[in-house]
Amino acid sequence: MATPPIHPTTLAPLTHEQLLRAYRQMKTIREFEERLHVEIQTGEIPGFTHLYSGQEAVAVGVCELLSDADYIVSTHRGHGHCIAKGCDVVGMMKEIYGRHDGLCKGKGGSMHIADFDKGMLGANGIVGGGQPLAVGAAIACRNRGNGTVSIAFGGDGSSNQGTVFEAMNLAVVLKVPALFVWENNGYGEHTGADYSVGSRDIAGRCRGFGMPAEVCDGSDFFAVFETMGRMVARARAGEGPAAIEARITRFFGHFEGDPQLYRAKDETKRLRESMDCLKIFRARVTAEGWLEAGELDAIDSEVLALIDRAVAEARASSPPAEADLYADVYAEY
Amino acid sequence: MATPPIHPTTLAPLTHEQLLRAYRQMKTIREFEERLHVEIQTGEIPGFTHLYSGQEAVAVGVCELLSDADYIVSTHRGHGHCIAKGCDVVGMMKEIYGRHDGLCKGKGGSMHIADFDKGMLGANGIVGGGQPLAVGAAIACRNRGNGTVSIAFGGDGSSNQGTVFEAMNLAVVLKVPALFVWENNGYGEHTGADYSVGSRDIAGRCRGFGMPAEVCDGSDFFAVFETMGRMVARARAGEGPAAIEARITRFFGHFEGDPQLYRAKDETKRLRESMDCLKIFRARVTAEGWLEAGELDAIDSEVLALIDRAVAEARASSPPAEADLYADVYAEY
Amino acid sequence: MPVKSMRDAINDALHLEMARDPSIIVLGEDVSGGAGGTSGEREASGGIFGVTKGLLPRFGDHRVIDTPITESAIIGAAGGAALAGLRPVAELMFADFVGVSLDQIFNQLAKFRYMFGGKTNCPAVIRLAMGAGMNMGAQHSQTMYSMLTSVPGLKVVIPSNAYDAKGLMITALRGNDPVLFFEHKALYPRKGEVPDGAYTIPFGEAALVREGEHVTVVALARMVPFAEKAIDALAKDGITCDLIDPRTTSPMDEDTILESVENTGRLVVVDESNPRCSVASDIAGMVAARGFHSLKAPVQLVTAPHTPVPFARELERAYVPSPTRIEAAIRAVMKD
Amino acid sequence: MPVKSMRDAINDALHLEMARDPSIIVLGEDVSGGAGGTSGEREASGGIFGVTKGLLPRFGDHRVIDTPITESAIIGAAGGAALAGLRPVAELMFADFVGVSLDQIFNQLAKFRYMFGGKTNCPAVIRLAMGAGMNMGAQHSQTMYSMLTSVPGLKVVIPSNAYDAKGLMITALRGNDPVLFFEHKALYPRKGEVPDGAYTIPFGEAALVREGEHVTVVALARMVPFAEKAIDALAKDGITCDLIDPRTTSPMDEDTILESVENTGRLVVVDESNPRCSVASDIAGMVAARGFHSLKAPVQLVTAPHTPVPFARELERAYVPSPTRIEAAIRAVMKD
Ligand SMILES: Cc1ncc(C[n+]2csc(CCOP(=O)(O)OP(=O)(O)O)c2C)c(N)n1
Ligand SMILES: Cc1ncc(C[n+]2csc(CCOP(=O)(O)OP(=O)(O)O)c2C)c(N)n1
Ligand SMILES: [Mg+2]
Ligand SMILES: [Mg+2]
Repeated sequence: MATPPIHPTTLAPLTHEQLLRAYRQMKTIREFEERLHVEIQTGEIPGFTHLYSGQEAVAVGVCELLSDADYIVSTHRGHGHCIAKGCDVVGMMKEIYGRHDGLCKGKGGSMHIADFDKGMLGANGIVGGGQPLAVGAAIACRNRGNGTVSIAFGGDGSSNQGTVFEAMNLAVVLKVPALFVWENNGYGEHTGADYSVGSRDIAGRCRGFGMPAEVCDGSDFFAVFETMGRMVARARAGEGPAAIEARITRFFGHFEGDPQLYRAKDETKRLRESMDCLKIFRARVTAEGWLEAGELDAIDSEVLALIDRAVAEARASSPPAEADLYADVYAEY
Repeated sequence: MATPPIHPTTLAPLTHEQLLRAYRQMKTIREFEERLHVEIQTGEIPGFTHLYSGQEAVAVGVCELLSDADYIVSTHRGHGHCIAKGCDVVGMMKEIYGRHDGLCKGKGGSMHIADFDKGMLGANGIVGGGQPLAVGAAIACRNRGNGTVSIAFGGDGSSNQGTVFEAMNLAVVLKVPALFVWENNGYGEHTGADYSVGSRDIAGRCRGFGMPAEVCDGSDFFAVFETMGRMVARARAGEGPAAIEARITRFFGHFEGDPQLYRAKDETKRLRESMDCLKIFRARVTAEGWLEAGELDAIDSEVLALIDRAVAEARASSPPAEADLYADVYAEY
Repeated sequence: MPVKSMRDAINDALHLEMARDPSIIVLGEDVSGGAGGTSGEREASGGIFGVTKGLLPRFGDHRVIDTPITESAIIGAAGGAALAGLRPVAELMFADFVGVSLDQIFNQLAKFRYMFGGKTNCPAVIRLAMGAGMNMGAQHSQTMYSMLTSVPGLKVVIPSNAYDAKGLMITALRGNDPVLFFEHKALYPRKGEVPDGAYTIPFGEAALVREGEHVTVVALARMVPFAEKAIDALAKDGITCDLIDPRTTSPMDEDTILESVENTGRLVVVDESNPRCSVASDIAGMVAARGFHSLKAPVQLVTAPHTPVPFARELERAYVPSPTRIEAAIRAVMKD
Repeated sequence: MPVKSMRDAINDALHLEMARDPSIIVLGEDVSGGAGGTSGEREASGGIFGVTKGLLPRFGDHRVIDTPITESAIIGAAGGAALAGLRPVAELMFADFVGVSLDQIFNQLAKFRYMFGGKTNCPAVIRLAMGAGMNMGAQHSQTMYSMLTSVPGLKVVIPSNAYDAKGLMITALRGNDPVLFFEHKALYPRKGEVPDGAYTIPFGEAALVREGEHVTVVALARMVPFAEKAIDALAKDGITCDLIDPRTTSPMDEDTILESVENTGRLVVVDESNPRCSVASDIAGMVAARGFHSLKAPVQLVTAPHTPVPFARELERAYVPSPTRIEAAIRAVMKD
């Protein structure tokens, strides 16, 4: 608080506190996912799960620009977005375990986490399902006239879905503050983005829809924060939708259990060395003297303790009651 | 036949016979539609009808480049495409009247005319319904390796539909000979294209999908023929999809009965003067000395006689038998 | 009481509620009409069926939103706006267009509340113009409500007259669940007595349109006036019927149907839909399960055939269940 | 006879027929997998469920076509290819994704033949993996076949075992109509005897899986083995059942059901779908109309509840009709 703002980006001053929080958020996502990867082996976690490891700087770089009054809409790979937007980590873990006290009472699971108090309008099991929703939330933002924005996260694969194109066009037509964040991790399931995106240029295709779009390095928190910051600022000022394409990678398979035959044998190993946003962030902030290694180490331990607690509480919790099957289909019926 | 080819375009030599046919086709479409506009007042024609008057040079400019082995897929405003692709005019008129001997036995109507022998895969009542179909037909073309192509006609309004964007992307990904013809007549129903197309640039948006796209004057047969000719040639050579945006106008309302309040009072009157493809064609071919006015006049009379006959036969024909209601739901059931 | 068409009755409901509740927005293709283009009128249509007429001039273009042709985005935007606290009314124009937006309807809006553990409502109303009778062909004449009735999380409203349409629309606009509001195109111009002020009609309460002794007839939308015709024709032969209009198929007022069948022992269901997995078979199945002991005769189902809607006038006329066919079914069920 | 999983049986059918008929193509997301990307294997998956394994290496990428995530275009391309003379097999992956492609399915492919006056066929097969049981949540666990059964022009196939799946798939591939082929995810690994060569099973012919005296049980897909369990458990109490697996719901073999009900007088329908406008209510309604005089007791419907599919294991287990619930329904129908 008392520390003067540091200016790592051309755009927005980041306070010492913000830097610490950004790191904490990224680290929390990473440990949440790495731990899930282990816990899933136990067979205790139902369903199928898509992990966000490797992409943390995107979720956090974007969400550090937002307040609870701003909206995000997420995807099947949503844990990172949820954490970055402020969802309770223990509640999320319980949800993923299918517990009665999970964020969605165990009825949603990994692919359907939402937290409306945090402006987190929901992960989505349908590829391209979220983008139109984000435009609707952006209409609400515009109509309120309070400078809030609505963000749609999406993958390279989803960027080919018709619903997504419609959402982009509608956002431009209505000039609402909807922002499209493309996390290009190179694959949609097993198919390369260089195959599925005909133009091989997601940002360029967005520009074709009449909105500004920029590419950035998704493993660099500062690059995401700065690029997205420009787009958010325009949108808050009423200048309409925009997009960023963050080039990034995922450290795990498409879903847990994916043998990843479509990848070179050592690909993820190499990428964990060269594209780890945590390492990149730590190197930058310590080299610049913005943060001390000890501060980061302390966060590391706190995060590990938090994840331990989340898993322990989730495992100890109980499933929903059978009667809950019938609850909450309607507000009233 | 014996006349040497005339070279009105930089691309393809047009024979005397071709010029005559192009005029005949455009004139046939025009008279078909103008006559429908009159006949619809009698109340004898069921349903609702979208007329193509004013856009003839697009359908004919495109279809003169095609053979029966090439495919087209059409829209709700399909009469022009049908005639240009060689559908029987009397059969069409009977279909529009809902007669048993109509092209589709009276079961399709104005919005659902198809003729598979002519490579006409169907008009479509769903905006954006046709473009994915055209990509499928283009897969068949590619797999046959015989240089055939598949064309999707669509309006400015339809160019905003998700199915259409998906079709364009898929065509690029598969590099199949699918060609997208955008007839930008300024309106989708009552909404201006300058409103509904966020980028205000349909061709540019196509380029964003990774295909070449050019704009041309849709009221000039030669401009359409030449622009589309380049695109068709590439596609036949295996170079993949492309698009043209033909700037054009419709002389009537969206459907018959549309009061057109969204248009300036004298708009269509002015456009009939400045953008009439028949006048423009006649002026050019007579000025250049390619055709004589008398040849064109003769076609005019023949066409009028044909349309007279089509209406007379349609009026005289009988409806389908009631048992026909149950026929042709399945090939076998 | 003022006499209004069903079109105007729904328009009334929208005007009244939009004035009352600033969170209501309307969006869809040409809901006002005339956006962009050259130099015509800004409100050129007020909806292709005229149902949203006058809303744009009164409430402005932040609340009355013309869209491109983009049904998935229209419904999706309605869903997102609902999650963000608005009350959107999305016009899908023809019910036949659900296909280009179904995911948003059934996987998104319908499921939000449940998937998210009851932590949100999704108060969106989707308006759909349905039904055959205007020779609009296979892709502009379907009913579609059977498909949507099957989806948990959706409410499905199918008014048969102007009075009900207004009251049901106001209920929809004040409720907290996604509602699919089906408007039969042939009923738009049909007039009835409709008060000027606001009133609500609860969902899940059927209307008893006729009372009788011998047969229970259940009918929806345009089939209600058709059934009335048939029933009136039978009166001269001393055959009297209960005519039940469920008005909403989700929730469905099963009890009113079961009570009537208890009295009559005979059931005819009239449904303009195709027969398979239809509301007609749904009601028949429900009675076979819950009202079997009341039944004295086989249930008679009067539906469209298992064919697309044909274009030609004569074929479409044969396609749509007619008063004559309804009358025949009632006579048949009396014979068993 | 060789023993194969249902997954392999369907794979068999595709291999055999693609070798026989060069007009068959396969398209969908990751039907081979591995297109583009860095440096992994070109056939990385053979379909997310492994059903299209081995087709790419054998038939090449003009016939085995990986697509982007673009379901409307996948189904549309299948339709267009069919009109242009090919026989496409489109994989939609999860049946729950019909929402993003429904227009192409029900307004296009289903209606071509009819709208165009019988002048074309549309021989396209759409494969959909359906069903609950893996805790995949509300958007990856639905059955969806009730909606599609309602659509004239579509054939709907729902195999319950490996042998039927192969024979029905070959029939689909040799037919001339659009077919929706529903594969229950929980049945993929289930094994049964399956000959290596080609054979066909006609559509519209139910299988009589068990023969008995007291009750007619109709069940589909995974509900067939569940019903077998229930029926076997009842045998010790001397209760025996006909177990009918319709195998296709469009066409539906009504006669086999009606004949059985004539003998037993009692009907239980088991359907994993939500109850409203379901295949369960469709069959119940059909029997209430055509087999009423055979019925001695109310029809019992065993379905999922009118709720989305919940995530938590315990809730999903309560959601899916179980052998225990089926047994209870059979006992209940015997009491009436
Ligand atoms: C409509 C739809 N189609 C297909 C799928 C199956 N699916 C789930 S995730 C996925 C890949 C998404 O790729 P991308 O958008 O790049 O996101 P990533 O998984 O890389 O985060 C696919 C095909 C789906 N869930 N929904
Ligand atoms: C999916 C769908 N949405 C809406 C409609 C209603 N509709 C029919 S034509 C049309 C306008 C189409 O505009 P455009 O593509 O420009 O073609 P034009 O009518 O100008 O030829 C609309 C909205 C439809 N038929 N299908
Ligand atoms: Mg990806
Ligand atoms: Mg237009």
